[in-house]
Amino acid sequence: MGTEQNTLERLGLKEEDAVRLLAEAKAYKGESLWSDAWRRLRANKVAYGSLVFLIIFGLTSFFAPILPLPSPSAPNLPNQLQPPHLEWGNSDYLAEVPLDQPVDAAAIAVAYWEKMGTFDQFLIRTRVKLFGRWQTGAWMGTDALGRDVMSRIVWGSRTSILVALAAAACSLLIGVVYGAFSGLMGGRIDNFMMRLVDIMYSIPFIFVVIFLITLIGDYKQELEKVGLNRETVFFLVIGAVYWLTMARVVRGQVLSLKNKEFVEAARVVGASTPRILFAHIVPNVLSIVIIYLTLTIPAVMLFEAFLSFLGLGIEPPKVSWGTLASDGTEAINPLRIFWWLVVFPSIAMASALLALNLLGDGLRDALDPKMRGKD
Amino acid sequence: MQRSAFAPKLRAAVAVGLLALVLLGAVALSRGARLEPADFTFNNGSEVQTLDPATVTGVPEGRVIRCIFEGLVIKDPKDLSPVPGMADRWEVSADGLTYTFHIREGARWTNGDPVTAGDFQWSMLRMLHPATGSEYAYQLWYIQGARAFTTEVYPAGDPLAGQPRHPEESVAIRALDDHLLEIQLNSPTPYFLELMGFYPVFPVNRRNLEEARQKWPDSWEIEWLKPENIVTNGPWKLLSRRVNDRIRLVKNHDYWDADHIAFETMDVLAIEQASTGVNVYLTGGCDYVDKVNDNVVAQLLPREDFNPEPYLGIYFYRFNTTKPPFDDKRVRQALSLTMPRELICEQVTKMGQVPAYSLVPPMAIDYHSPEADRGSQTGTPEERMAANIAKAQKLLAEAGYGPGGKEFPPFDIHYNTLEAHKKIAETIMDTWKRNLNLNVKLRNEEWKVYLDTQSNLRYDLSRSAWIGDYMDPNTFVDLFLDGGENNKTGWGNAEFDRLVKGAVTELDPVERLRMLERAEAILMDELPIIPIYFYVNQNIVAPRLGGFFNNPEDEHFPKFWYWMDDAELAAKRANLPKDVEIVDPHGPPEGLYSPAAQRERQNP
Amino acid sequence: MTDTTPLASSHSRGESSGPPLLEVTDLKKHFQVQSKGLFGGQEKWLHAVDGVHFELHKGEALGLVGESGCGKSTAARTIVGLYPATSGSVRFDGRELTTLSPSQWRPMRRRIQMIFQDPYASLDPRQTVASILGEPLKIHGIGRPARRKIHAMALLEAVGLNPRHIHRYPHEFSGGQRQRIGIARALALEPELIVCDEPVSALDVSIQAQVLNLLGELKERFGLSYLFIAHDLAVVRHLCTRIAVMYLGRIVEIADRDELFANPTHPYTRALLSAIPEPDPERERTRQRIVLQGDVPSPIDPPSGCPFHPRCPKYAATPDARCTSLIPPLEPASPGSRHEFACHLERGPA
Amino acid sequence: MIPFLLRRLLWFGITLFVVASVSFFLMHKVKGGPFDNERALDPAIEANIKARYHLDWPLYKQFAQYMGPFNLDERGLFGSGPEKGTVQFTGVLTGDFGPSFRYRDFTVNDIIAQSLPISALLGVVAMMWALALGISAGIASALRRGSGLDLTMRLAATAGIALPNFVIAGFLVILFVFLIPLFPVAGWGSIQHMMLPGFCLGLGFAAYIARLTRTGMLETLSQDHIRTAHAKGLAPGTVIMRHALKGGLLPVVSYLGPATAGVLTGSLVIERIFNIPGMGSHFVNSATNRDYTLAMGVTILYTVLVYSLNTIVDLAYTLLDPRISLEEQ
Repeated sequence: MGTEQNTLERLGLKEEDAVRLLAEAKAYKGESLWSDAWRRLRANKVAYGSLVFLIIFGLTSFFAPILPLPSPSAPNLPNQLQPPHLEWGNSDYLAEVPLDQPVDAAAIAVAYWEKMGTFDQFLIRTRVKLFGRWQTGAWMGTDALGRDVMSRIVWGSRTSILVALAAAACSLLIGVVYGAFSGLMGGRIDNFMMRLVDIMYSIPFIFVVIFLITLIGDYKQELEKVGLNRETVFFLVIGAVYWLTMARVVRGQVLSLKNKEFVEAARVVGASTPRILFAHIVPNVLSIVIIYLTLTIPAVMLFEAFLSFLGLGIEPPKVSWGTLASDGTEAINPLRIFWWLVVFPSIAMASALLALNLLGDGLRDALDPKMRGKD
Repeated sequence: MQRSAFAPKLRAAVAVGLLALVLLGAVALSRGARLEPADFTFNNGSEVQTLDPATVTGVPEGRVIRCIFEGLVIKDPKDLSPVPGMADRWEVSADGLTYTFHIREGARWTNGDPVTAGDFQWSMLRMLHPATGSEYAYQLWYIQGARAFTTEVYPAGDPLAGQPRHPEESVAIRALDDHLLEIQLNSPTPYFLELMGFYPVFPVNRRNLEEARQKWPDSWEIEWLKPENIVTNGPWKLLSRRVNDRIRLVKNHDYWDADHIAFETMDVLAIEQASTGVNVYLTGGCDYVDKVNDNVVAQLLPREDFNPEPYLGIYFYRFNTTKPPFDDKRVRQALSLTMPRELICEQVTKMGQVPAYSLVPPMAIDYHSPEADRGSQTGTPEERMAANIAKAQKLLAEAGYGPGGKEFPPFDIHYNTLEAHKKIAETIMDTWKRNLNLNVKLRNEEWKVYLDTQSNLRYDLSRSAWIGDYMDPNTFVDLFLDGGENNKTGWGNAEFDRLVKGAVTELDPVERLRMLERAEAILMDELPIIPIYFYVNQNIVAPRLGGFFNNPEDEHFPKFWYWMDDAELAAKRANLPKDVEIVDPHGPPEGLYSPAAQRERQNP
Repeated sequence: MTDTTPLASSHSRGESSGPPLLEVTDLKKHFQVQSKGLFGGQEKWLHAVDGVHFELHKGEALGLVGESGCGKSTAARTIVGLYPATSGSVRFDGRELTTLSPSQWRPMRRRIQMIFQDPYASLDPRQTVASILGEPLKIHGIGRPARRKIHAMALLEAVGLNPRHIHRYPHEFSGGQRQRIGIARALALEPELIVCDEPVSALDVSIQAQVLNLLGELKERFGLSYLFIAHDLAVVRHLCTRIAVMYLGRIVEIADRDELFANPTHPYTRALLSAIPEPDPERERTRQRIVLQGDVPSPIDPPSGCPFHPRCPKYAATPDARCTSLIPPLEPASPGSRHEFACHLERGPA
Repeated sequence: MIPFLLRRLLWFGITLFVVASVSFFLMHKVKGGPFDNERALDPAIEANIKARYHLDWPLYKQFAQYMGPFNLDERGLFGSGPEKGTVQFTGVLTGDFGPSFRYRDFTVNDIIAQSLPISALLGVVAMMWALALGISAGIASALRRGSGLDLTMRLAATAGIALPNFVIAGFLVILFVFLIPLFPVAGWGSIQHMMLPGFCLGLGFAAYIARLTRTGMLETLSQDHIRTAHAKGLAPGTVIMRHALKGGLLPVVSYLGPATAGVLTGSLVIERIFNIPGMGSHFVNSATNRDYTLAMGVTILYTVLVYSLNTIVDLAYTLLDPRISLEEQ
């Protein structure tokens, strides 16, 4: 087959022409699907705005301990059920921590009700250095135990984001691969795999959850040795429930894709099955996967709320948006509406999920070359 | 090709299918719908487990069973004293061991059979019989031979293997003739008459069950309870029933006291969600609700229809006394001292619950509960708390914990998942964390798992509650007998056991109560539990409802209920304090009285 | 570029001597359409390709013609290994292909390539032209990654497209342009044989000629051999040196192009030929169309004997017992002849 | 199609059996039993009750008794009365799910017969509503991509997904029951009773469907055969209804299978808030009550529904997308 030079000549293109043309081509269009997608995403103001919003949100949640917020978990009974009002707070939270001493882990554990990781402790110390005892007031009101709703929303986002990430990861890793493999294999294997999904669909998840949670309770020490705690397992269980639909959806797409001639064409040029899967099938199912993910994440958050409601979810002092929302529903009653207990968590949840959806739509469009020029 | 021919067919099929579904729905609608509104509707809080008196346990079941069945005695709605029911009179022997009931002449079952002493004998034996599987069978174990009959007729757990060791005659329940029932007890039991008014011992109709068994050999145990089959003897009859929806009752005009029953029809709802129940009440959908959601308490308290009052129930925490640190009495005392009872009652539960320092709630009898150490009684709440903390720290130091001693091991507060329990646990945890620097965590579990954990002592500190069955300290104190199935703390004390068991056979009623007081004093010193508060009822009752009274067992008797007319309502309202908020009274302005009351009002 | 005939005729017969490049022997491909049911139902098989043999020599362009559903596309896909063969053999340059494992196939991919029918479906909508053309190079490790783009541009140039469009996506091209991209992809590995599966049937007539010309030109330039599938004799007439006619999974007649057009022997071939419009209006007016009766029978239950007999005008005129009982073998018209056909009646009485 | 359905039927049997046995053993392995209560039972009484319901048997034997039409109780068929008392039923294979442990006056069959039509009716209402609203919103939003209409629809859809239906239900109750008294606050029996819960139940699904339709439509609208159809000069309406919608609905269709099963079997939260005597509460309550027979009954019912609806979906798939053959299903 000769050298590359020869090949080019045989094809009728001179080396120097080629280099020049390539430069021209580059000026003319983006490089690959991905760089192109990124460029298009940035051009989509709504989607890009959503991305920025989500990043800010994520950072806020990650760096929550550094913010001058009241403790999200310790009750402050004299303050209970205050409606939102603007005050420049200077309440006595962290009062137990003498400011002239370094803030030690034990003091933090008392104030925040849980042992913090080293990093979070560092953030809290930084916070004390930055803000001293100053902290925000009840800008979003307080709950039945007098805890600050705003602080609970910010801290709750930590749990909710984790749940969302875990479920999204499970959905993606298990669901997409399983569905794609099943659809690609076809025949008996596909049939078997899909029937397995049918079975798992029908097994009552609530028993599975109760079973696992009690099992964890019984083997708490052993599990903690291998680094598993109730939260981790809880997230895994949620993920395990949510990959099934993803698998079905992806398989459906793959079935309609795999008989397309471009897949056969890839085979004819010698592409292996994994290559076909990852280079051709996956990019083509990506848009539906992204949309489905943006639908799964809110569902997962609500599922978490539901499990917490049954006593199978996270435990105090941990908070999540789901538990905040379900606490809030009890607050809607015709005699007196503690609206702030519902409205603020709902706004937080809805805005984050709206941003997620808009970003998802933007990503979908960005990944679809046909959308080029239609923005 | 084939497909294009097929698609329209499919579309047509889908359309037809949908249409069919809608029609089906319309049929379902027309079937279940359109009951005339009942004279009175109340929310029962949950679906009843069963209407078979012998196997029920719960309060909701009791409310319905009291409507359709009637026992030997019934209770006065105000003071709960026994008043004649199916028995119009009774005698108690001087030694308090033999009870003779005279069954009312003219009492009839809804199938026309007369109610006889034999019915009571048969029904009680049925309840005691191991094969019935009655959870409340032990309520009749005060009767001679009853305990052995339930537990030893056959080897336990295998009702049909082997020969009966104890024949039915060995149980001292005897129908002397159709109207005379004699019951002999093991020991004098002051509350035995009250027990006879307890709904699980109400009679069922033998012919009802036996005919069902003939007719449906497979499923008779369910069939006999169906509205179309069940035979009852109470003030109302069962008309219809839908799971999780409602039970419709109609007045039994053959009931011996039908003349005193006001409501012709009554609906029993099964709304579980407290907020929904309150909403239904507020929109006039029902006239009495037995529980409210926390968030509306502050708004409900000033209203004339919400009057929570204490009753025979206690909310407490159990210690697992089998392992450190709670095997040490001083640690338990320290935690009890610093339990923020007042804070919980005033700021968390907020319905007028009474802080509890003893196990037995205040009762309308000559019993005075010894109390656990209340700690300091002087100064502001903050000062009292500070004093108690200092004392608790001293106790902990004596037990070897705290500065200079061992580190207090981390422990969990264990509770079943419910918002109210969580709030209380969070408050307690916060107090101990801040003031005693204890490493407390919360651990909530789903109800059945929670029960299992508690029974198997796999907890450190666990939320509990107990509602008395009858007005006697015994129903509380005997929980903590060493090894008792309801002890669940691992605690045991020989002297305590001796006192409680001795009280059972003690003939002198006054001495008996003193013995129980001494037993409770031991309990309150040893503190295998921390009492937190005594319950209050949460009834919201339509202002126009007459014959409804708050009482210490929170038991209510529809038999005595009626609608007041405007005049009576106005008279009642005139006695209310000034600041009470007047609300929609429900019910008809002209009232609804029983025929007897009606006559009385016309010819005073 | 306008005159296409020299391309086809430039190959002398001499080239067809020597070992064939592709040798297909008794190739069968059956699809199961109904497995044995739960309750003992019948297994059913679709006989898409039911005993095909032919040879293809280097430099030749063999046209495989037949109505849609006759199994020609299946044959093509079986030859390139997209479907496993049910039985029979496919030998390429002396190497058996039907038994190759996927990894053994990979090196063969460089020598056999394929062009697909539908230019819309055969290009991945989410890949740029650069990735589409780069993919075969990448898989076979040809060239350094950095230079693959240049290689791809050269390929675009070779098929008559603007190399500057390398970063465009397929939907930005017209149908004919897309088919050129498909051709460029097949060329990328510089194969010896290209299987063309009706490469122009989805295109407008005006574009068809351009693409056919391109194919002819490339054949010359790179010394390619073609197995060219078409449902229409007119399309293969200009490009192919040799033509095989397929009916219901079998080849019924195979001959060099000129021979076939001059002397169609099989009644089916004649019917097909009669359907080609004549460019000369005079001859077009006198052209006799042989209209076949009925539809193509189902390949699930092919007729017994000669599969063509239910529609055969010759059989209708002179029924023969052999036609309904024996499958006619594909045999040379005369010993040593390169014209073979499968018909009892044309071969004369038994 | 017939062999496809037959094969599905065989798998159906296998699925049911696997689901039934896994669920059975799982739920018996979960801690706590149907008769555990705050008030612990006297051990002798507990033993009597367990014997009555065969809970003292080894699990495999309980399973066989539960499933089979055969009776393993050597105490004789069909326990009867105080003399011979064990609870009997003839086994799932005969269509008898046995007596409920929690609602002891009903068989599981009774309970399902009472509550399924209610949930199904509510579900049908919710689903029709969800489909009508979801698909039209999806189409509108796809056709006017980027417009104010699109953004509004997307906002509404997101709110529908993101806000828990208990929050929405709470607001609706305040609004339409207390402020503007249009509907009853809870209960079941008339058309008015269905409106609010139907709305709440349908909203989430409508939002899902709208998003899936929008995405699917955008996908197909940009495909070539749609462009061709446009180029052929077909009326835009025809193009949308005939061509784009068909392809655009594919993801919706595959979502509809499990969604319909979900909607037909009710929703715990909605049923609680509006006190509707439907199936939804049984799914969770039977588990928390350890009502083994009812839990098995609703599980099996759910399996049947999911399975048959998925089969219908797969059939619908081949009708909407001819490239997918039933063989591959």
